[in-house]
Amino acid sequence: MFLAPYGVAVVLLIALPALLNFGYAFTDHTGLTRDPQFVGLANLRRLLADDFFLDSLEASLFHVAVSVPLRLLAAVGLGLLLAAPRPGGRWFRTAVYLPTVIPDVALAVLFLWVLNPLYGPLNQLLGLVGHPGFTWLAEPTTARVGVILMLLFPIGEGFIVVLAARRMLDGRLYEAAALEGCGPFGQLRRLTLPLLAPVLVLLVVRDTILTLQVNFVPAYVLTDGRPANATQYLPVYIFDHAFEFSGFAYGALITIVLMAISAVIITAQLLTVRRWRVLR
Amino acid sequence: MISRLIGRFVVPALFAALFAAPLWFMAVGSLRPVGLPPPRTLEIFPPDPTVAAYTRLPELMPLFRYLANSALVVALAVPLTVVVASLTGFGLRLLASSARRRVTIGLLVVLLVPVTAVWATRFELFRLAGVVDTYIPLLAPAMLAGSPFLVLLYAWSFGGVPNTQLEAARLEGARWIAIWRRVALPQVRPATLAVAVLAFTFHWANFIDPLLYLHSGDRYTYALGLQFLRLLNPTDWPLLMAGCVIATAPCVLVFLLAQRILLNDNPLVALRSGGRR
Amino acid sequence: MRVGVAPGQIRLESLSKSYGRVTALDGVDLEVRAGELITLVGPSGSGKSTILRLIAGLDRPDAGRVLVDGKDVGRVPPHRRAIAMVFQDYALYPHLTVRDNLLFGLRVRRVPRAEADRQARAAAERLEIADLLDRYPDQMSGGQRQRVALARALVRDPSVYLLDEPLASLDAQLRFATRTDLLAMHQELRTTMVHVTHDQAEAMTLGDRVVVLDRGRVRQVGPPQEVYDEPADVFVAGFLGSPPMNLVVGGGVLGDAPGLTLGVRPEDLALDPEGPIEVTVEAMETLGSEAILLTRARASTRDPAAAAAAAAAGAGVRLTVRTGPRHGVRPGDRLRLRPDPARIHRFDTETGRRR
Amino acid sequence: MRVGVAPGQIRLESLSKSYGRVTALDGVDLEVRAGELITLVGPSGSGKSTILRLIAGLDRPDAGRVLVDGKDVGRVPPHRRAIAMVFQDYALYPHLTVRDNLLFGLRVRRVPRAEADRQARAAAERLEIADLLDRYPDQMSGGQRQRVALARALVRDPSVYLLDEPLASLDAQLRFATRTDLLAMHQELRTTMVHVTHDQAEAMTLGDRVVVLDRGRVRQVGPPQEVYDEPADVFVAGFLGSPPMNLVVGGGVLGDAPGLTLGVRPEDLALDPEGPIEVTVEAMETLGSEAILLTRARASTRDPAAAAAAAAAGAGVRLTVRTGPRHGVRPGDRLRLRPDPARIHRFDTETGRRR
Amino acid sequence: DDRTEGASGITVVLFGDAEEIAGYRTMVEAFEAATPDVDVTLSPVATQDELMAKLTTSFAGGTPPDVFLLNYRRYGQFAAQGAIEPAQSYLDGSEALDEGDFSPRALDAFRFDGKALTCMPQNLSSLVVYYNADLFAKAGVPVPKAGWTWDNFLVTAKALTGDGRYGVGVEPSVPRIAPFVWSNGGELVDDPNRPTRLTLTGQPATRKAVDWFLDLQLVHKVVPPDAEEQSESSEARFLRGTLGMYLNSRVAVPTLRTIKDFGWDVAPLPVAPGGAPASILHSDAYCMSAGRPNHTDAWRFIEFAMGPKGQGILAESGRTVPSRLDVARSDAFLKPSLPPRSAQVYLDADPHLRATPRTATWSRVERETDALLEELFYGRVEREKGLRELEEKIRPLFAEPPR
Ligand SMILES: Nc1ncnc2c1ncn2[C@@H]1O[C@H](COP(=O)(O)OP(=O)(O)OP(=O)(O)O)[C@@H](O)[C@H]1O
Ligand SMILES: Nc1ncnc2c1ncn2[C@@H]1O[C@H](COP(=O)(O)OP(=O)(O)OP(=O)(O)O)[C@@H](O)[C@H]1O
Ligand SMILES: [Mg+2]
Ligand SMILES: [Mg+2]
Repeated sequence: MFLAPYGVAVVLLIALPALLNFGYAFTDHTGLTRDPQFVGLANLRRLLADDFFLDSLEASLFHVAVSVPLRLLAAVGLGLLLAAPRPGGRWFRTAVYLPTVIPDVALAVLFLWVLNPLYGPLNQLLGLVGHPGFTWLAEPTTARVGVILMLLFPIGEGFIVVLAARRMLDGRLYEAAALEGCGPFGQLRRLTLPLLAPVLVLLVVRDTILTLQVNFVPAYVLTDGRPANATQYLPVYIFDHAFEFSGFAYGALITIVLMAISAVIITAQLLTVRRWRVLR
Repeated sequence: MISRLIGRFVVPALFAALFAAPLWFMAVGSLRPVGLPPPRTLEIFPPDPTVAAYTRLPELMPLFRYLANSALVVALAVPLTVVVASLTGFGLRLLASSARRRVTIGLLVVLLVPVTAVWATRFELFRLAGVVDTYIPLLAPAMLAGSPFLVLLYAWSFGGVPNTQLEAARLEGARWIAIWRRVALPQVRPATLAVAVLAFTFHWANFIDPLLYLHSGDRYTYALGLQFLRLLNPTDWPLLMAGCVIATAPCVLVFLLAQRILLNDNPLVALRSGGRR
Repeated sequence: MRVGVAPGQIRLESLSKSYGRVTALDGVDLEVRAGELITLVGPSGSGKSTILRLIAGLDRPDAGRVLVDGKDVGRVPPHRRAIAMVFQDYALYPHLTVRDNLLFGLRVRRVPRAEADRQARAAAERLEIADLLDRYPDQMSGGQRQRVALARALVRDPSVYLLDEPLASLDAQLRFATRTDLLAMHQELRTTMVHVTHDQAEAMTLGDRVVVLDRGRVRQVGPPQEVYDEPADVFVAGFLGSPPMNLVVGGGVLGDAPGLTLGVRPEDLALDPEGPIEVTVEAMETLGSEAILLTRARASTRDPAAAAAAAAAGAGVRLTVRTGPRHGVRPGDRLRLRPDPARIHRFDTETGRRR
Repeated sequence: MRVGVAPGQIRLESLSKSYGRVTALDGVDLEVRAGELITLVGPSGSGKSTILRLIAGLDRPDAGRVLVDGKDVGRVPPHRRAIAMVFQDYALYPHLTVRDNLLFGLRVRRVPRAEADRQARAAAERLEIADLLDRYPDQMSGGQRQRVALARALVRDPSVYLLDEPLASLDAQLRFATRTDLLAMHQELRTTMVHVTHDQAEAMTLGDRVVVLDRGRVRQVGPPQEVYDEPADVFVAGFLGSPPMNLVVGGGVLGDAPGLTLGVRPEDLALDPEGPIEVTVEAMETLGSEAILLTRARASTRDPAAAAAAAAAGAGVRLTVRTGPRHGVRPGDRLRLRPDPARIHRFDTETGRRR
Repeated sequence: DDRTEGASGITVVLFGDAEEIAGYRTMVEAFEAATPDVDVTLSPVATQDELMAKLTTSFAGGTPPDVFLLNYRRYGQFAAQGAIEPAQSYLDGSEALDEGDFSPRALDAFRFDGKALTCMPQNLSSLVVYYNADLFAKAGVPVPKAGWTWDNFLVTAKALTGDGRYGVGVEPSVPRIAPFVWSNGGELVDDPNRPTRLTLTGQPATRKAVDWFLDLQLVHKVVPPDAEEQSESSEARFLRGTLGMYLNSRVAVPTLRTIKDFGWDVAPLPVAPGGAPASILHSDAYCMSAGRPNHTDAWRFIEFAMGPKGQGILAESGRTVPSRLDVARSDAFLKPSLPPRSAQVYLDADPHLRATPRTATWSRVERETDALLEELFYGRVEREKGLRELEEKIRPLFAEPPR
C-alpha cells in the first residue's frame, strides 16, 4: 500500500517511457515527426558499422574501468579514515561531502576553471612542484583524466554509506582482534574490508550504473565529447543522436545497448564477487 | 604521540582541505574584479576582493525571478519528495525480508534505465496530462523520491522502529497511515531532515527537466539561468564563478544544517534517535 | 463490575500457522477460562508469541479457529477485539510522553478529550505512575516502563490481556518485584490474562495453569505444581525445573526398567550413607540457600543400548543433586544417594510419554 | 605443565577510571591469585566490564596500576599481555567459519599452518565443537557460539582468562550446562579466570571467591558462601540471594534494635505455629522444588522513625519466606513465623556496615 | 491557460546569450503591444545544443513551439523530415513583406529544395576580420582594406605577433576554413548540393587553402597555441588588447563594444592570391513547426520580426546584420554611434557569400569535422595522416540514416 505511489510513479515515469523508447529503437523515428515507421534491424546494422560508436564505447569503458575503482577507493578510504570519532571529525567529513552538493553544471564550470592550463589552480599547483602542467582538455588522455578527476569529488553518498556501515561494525570484534595480536593494518585487512564487503559490492554496482549513465551533465558541460571524441561517452553520444542529429531511433537503440552493457558489467562483477565468496 | 596526531588530524585535514579546495577556488574566483586578466600563479586570495561580479549578475539576467522560481519549485518538490520517500521507505520496512530484498533489487533496476531513455518519451506523457510548461514535470523526480538512495535511507531509519510498536499501535486502533504519521515519522525526524536536505540539493540543481519541460522564460529556474552565463564574455570568470557560488550557496547552507545528523559520529543512531529534542 | 458470564473466555481450535517453511504452530487446541491467568512456556521458537499474535489478530492462522467468548473472531480486525497486549520490549512510543502514550489509542479512536484524560489518569493512578506522566520512556527505569506498558493496556479496558514475556528484560531484583505486582493486578482485576515466558522458573510462579509448548505443539496443560510433579513426557520433565530432572534411559542406577526412561528430580535424591547409588562429586555449585552437586554414578544397567551409550561416552550416568548449603562436601568426594521411590517418574523411551 | 610460580597473578592498585563525567571505577584494590576463578558481581553499571577492560589493556586507567605477575603492565599493549577475553556477545567474526575464527589469532601471529591447525582442532575438540568447524557463527545456537568463543580464548593458551558475562545471553537450560562446562574447564586448566556477571545466582555458583561491586567500588570480597552468610553491608545483603534478604530498619518484628537494621534471609524464617511473628500471606509463588510466600507482618517496633514510615506506607513490614513446596498454604491465610536467631544479620542503619 | 493549444497564444523558442535574449525580449514586447490579440510565450535557451534538445523533445512529445529560431546549418534535418511549415506561400501571400526586401543570398540558404523558401532568415552575417587599430599603429603596419591578400594578411599577422601578443585569433572549424577554400577556388565537398565526402586533400586548390590555414598555427605561429587558446579564448584575448586580428561573424560585436581601452574596426577577409573574394554566410531563420493549429498567428509574429520595426530593434542590439536590406542600408545599421565604423564591410561581403551544404546530415558532419580539425590545427596529429583519416572518418556520416 505504501509502495503504491512510488510504484505508480516508476511505471508512469520510468517503465512506460523506457518501453516506448525501446519500441522506437526499431523504427526510423527522428523525434521530429510523429509517424515512425518500423524498419526492423536497420538501426542495428548501422550501429555495427559505426566507428564513432566504437570510440564512444571505448571511452565509456575506459571511464568506468578507471573511475569506479578510484571513486570507490576515495569513498571507502575517506569513509574509513574519517569514521572514527575525533574532535572536529564532523567538519572533516563535511568538507569531504561538500563537493557533492555543488550542482552539476556549477561543478563542470568550476572544473573548466580548475583545469585551465594557464590560469587554473591545478596546473598552478603542479607548477609549485616544478611540473609544467598539462593542457588538460586538449589531449585525449588528459581530457579523460580531467573528467575522472572532476567526478572524484562528488562521492558524498558512497562516503556516507561507508561511514554508516563502518559504524555499524561491532567494536567488540576489533577489541577481540587486538587481544589476539592484530594491528591496525591487519584489522583493516582481516576485519573491516571483509565485513564491509556486501556494502562495497553494493557501492560498486551503484557506482558502475551511475558512472555509465548518469554522470552525464558534468561530462557534457566540461568536454562535450572533445577532444577527438575521447570523452564522447555513451550517454553523450546518445544525447547527440537523439537530440541534435535527429537520430531518435538510433539513440534509442544505443540506449538499449548501454543498458545491456551495464547489466553485463554488473553481472560480471557479481559473479567475480561470488567467486571470491565475500557474500555468503 | 606525534605520529598519532598526524594520523588523527593532519592526514584527515589534508584530505578535507583537498575536497574543500574547489569550493574555495569558486568563492575566491568570484571575488576578483571583473575584466581583470586571471592570475598566472596560484592565488589563495585575490589581492583586492570585490563583489562587483555579484552586483552585475542581476543586470544580465532576471536573477531574482529565476531564484524565486527555483525556490518555488524546491518548496513544492522537497515536501513531496519527503512524503514519497518516507511512504515508500515505510512500505519497504513493512515488507518481509525476502520481499524487501526483491524490491531493493527492483530499485537498482530502476537505476539502470538511462535518463536519456525517458526524457523525450516522458514529454509525451506530460503533454497528454496537459502539464507541459508548468512546474508539475519538475515534480516528477519528486514522485520518484529523488533517488532510491533516499528511499533506502528512510527504510533504514524506520528499521529502528520495532515491530512491536507498530503492532501495539494497530491493537490500539490506529490505521496504517496513522501509524506512519504518528508513530513512525516522529521517530525519524533526523532522517526527514537529512532527506529534505538531499532532496533540496537535487531539485535545486536540476537542470535537464526545466530545460526540456518549461517553455516560458519567466518560469525558468536558476539552474537554467546559469547556462546563459556560460555564453557570456569569456573573460568574465568572476561573473561565472559568482553565478556558480549563487547556485551552490543555498545547497551548502542547507547541507550544513543536516551534516549534524548525516555526518554524525554515529549516523545510524543520529538518524533514528531524536523522537524528541 | 461485570454482570452475567464474565467475558474473556478464549478457545483455540487446531490452530496452525507457518511462516514460509517454518511451522510455528502445528494444531494447537487450548481453552482459556474467563478470568484465568494462564502461562505459556516453552523454549525459544516454540510458538508462544505466535499464539498471542493469533489471538490478538496481528496474524491470521493458516488453519483452525480462534474463538473469544464463543465467537469466531477470524474476521475481526485487531483493534475491534477487546484485547490488549503488553510486549516484551514494552513497545512504548519513544517520542511521546507517558501521558501521550496512554492517550494514543484513545486519540486514534477519537474518544472525547476529557473522557480520554480521565481514563488515562485512572490507569496511571492504579499503577502508581501518576507522577511520571510527563516523562519520556527513556527517562524511566525498566520497571517503570513496564508499568506504563501495563497502564496502556489497562486504558483499553480489555476483556483479555496478552503479556509477551513482560519480565524478560528486567533484572533479577526488579523481576521479582514486578512479578508480584502482576499477580496482585490479576487478583484485583480478575480479567483473563495470557502470559508468555520462556523462563521455566517464571512459569512456575505466575499463573493458575501453565501450558508447555514445544515446536508448535502443546505438550501439557495444568496447574504448575501438577505439571512439575507429574510431567506428561520427557520434554516437559526436562524443561521444567532447574537444574532439570535426572533422566536415565533404561532406568540404570534408578532401578532396571527396560524400554522405559526413569527420572528423578535433584531434590528427590537425598544424601544418605546407606543409599543405593554410589557417586563421585565432580563439581559443586553453592547458591547460598542451597547447593547443587554434580555427580557421576557408575552405570549399572542391563539395557544394552544404554550401557553401550554410557560406555561410548566413556563415563557413567550424571546425577544432579540438590541439597542444603553448608554440608561440607568437596569435589572428588564419594557419596551415596537415595532416591525418593515415590518420586521416580517413568516414561516410555520410545514415545517419551509418561507411563 | 608449568614450572615454578604459576603465572596469572593479578593486582589492581587503587584503580580509577572515568568516562566523561561518569565515574566507572573509583579506587579499586583487588588481588587475584594465580589459578583462581574469581567472580565479579554487581548491578548494571557498577564497573565490572571496566575492570576487565583495564586488565586486558583495552582501556587505560585514569589512576592506579594493573600488575600482572608483579609487573606493571601499564605500557603493554593488549596483544602483548598474555590475556584472553570472552565477551558477553562472544564477538565472533561473523564473516569467518568457526575454524577461521579459531585460526584468526594464530594467523595474525604467523604460527605455522600445520601447528595452527593442530591447536585449533585441539581446542575445538576439548569444547566438543569439532563437528561445527565449517559453520558460520550465525548458523549456530547461543550455546554453541559460546563454546566457540571459549575455544578461541583457549587457542591463545593465555595465563589469564577474562570472561565478561559469558552466560548472560543463554537461556536457563543452556546456562546451567555451560556453567558446568566452565567449572570443569577451570578445574582442569587451573588458569586464572576473572568472570563477570550481574546475576547474583550465578555469582554464587561459579568461582572460588566473589567480588561484589557497587558504583565503581568493591563492597566485599570472599568465598561465595561466606559473602552470602556474612554480607559486609546492606548493599551486599540485599544484592545476593533471591528473593533478597528481609531487612527491617530498627529491628521491628525481628527484635528491637534502635539504630540498627536487622536482616533475615527468607530461608531462615520457618513456619512455626508457635513462632513469634504473626503474618498474613499476601501472595505465593510455587517454584516446583520450593515455594515463596509473600507475607506482611504488623510492625511492632519502638523505633519511632520506622514506625512512622510503616504507618505512612499504611502497611506492616513485608517478609518473604522460602519454604518447601506442597505445604497447603493459600493466600489470605494467617501464619506464624520463627526466625533462626543465629542467622539474624545486624547492620548499622547509618553506614550500612555490618555490626 | 491553454497557450500551447489555444488560438490566442504562440510559443517562440530562441537561443542566445543573456544580452541577445534581452534584445529578443524587447522585440516580443513591441510585437505584443502592436498585436494585442496574440500572446507570445518566449522560451529562450542558451546554446544551440540546448535548443536542439528542447526542439527534439517537444517535437517528439507532439507539442513543438509555433516559431523557433534555427541556424541554416541545422535546419536541414528538420526540413528533410517535413517538420517545418514552408514559409514560401505565406511570404507570397503577405502584404507586409516582400521577397525583394531581403538579401537573396540569405533567402537562398533557406530554400531546402532549392526553390521554395522554408524559413525566414532574420540576419545575414559573414566572417570578417576584427582588428585592434592601436596595435596596428604600434606595429607600424597598415590597416587592412578591401582586396588585401593572404600574403598581406600573413605579413601583418607576423608583425603583430610577439611580446605575449598574437597576430590572429581564429578557431579551427569548417565555417572558418571554408571562405579561404572558396576564395582559392576550391570546394569543401565533392558536390555542394548532394555531398558525399569531404575533399580537403583531393583538390589542389582546396588543399593549398587548408595548408595555408593550418600553417598559421603550425608554421608561422601567429595564432595562440593550444594551451594559450585553452586558457583564454581569442575573443577574451582580443578584448584584453593582446590579439591583433580576430576572425568572427557579427555575433562578436556586442561583446567587443565593451572595449574601452583601444580602437578597433572591422575589415573583409583577405583574398587568395589569384583568387576571388569569398566569405561564408551566417544566418538564423524563423521557422514554423508543421502541423500546428496556429500558423496564422505564428506568421504574424514572423512578419513583425522581419518587418522594419522588428529588424530595427535587433539591429540596434548590434548583434545582427539585418537580412532586410532597407534596414541594413539604413543609418541605424551603417552609422551607429558605436563601433565598428566600417559596418559597410558586412554588406560588401553579401555578393560573395556562400553557404555550406544544407543536408539532413550536415550538422553532424560539421561537428565531427570540427573536432578533428582542432586536432590538426594544434598539431596533435601529423598533418598528412590526420587529413586522410579525417576524410575517411567523416565519409560515412554523409549517408542518410535508414528510412
Ligand atoms: N514473521 C516471521 N517470519 C518468519 N518466521 C517467523 C516469524 N515469526 C515467527 N517465526 C518463526 O516461527 C517460530 C515460532 O516463533 P515464535 O515467535 O512464536 O516463538 P516464541 O516461542 O515466541 O520464541 P521466543 O521465546 O524466542 O520469543 C520460530 O521458529 C520463528 O522463527
Ligand atoms: N565507553 C564508555 N563511554 C561512556 N561511559 C561508559 C563507557 N563504558 C562504560 N561507561 C560507563 O561506565 C560505567 C561502568 O560501566 P561498565 O560497563 O563497567 O558496567 P558493568 O558493570 O559492566 O555493567 P553491565 O552489567 O551493564 O555490563 C557505566 O555507568 C557506563 O555507563
Ligand atoms: Mg516470542
Ligand atoms: Mg558489562
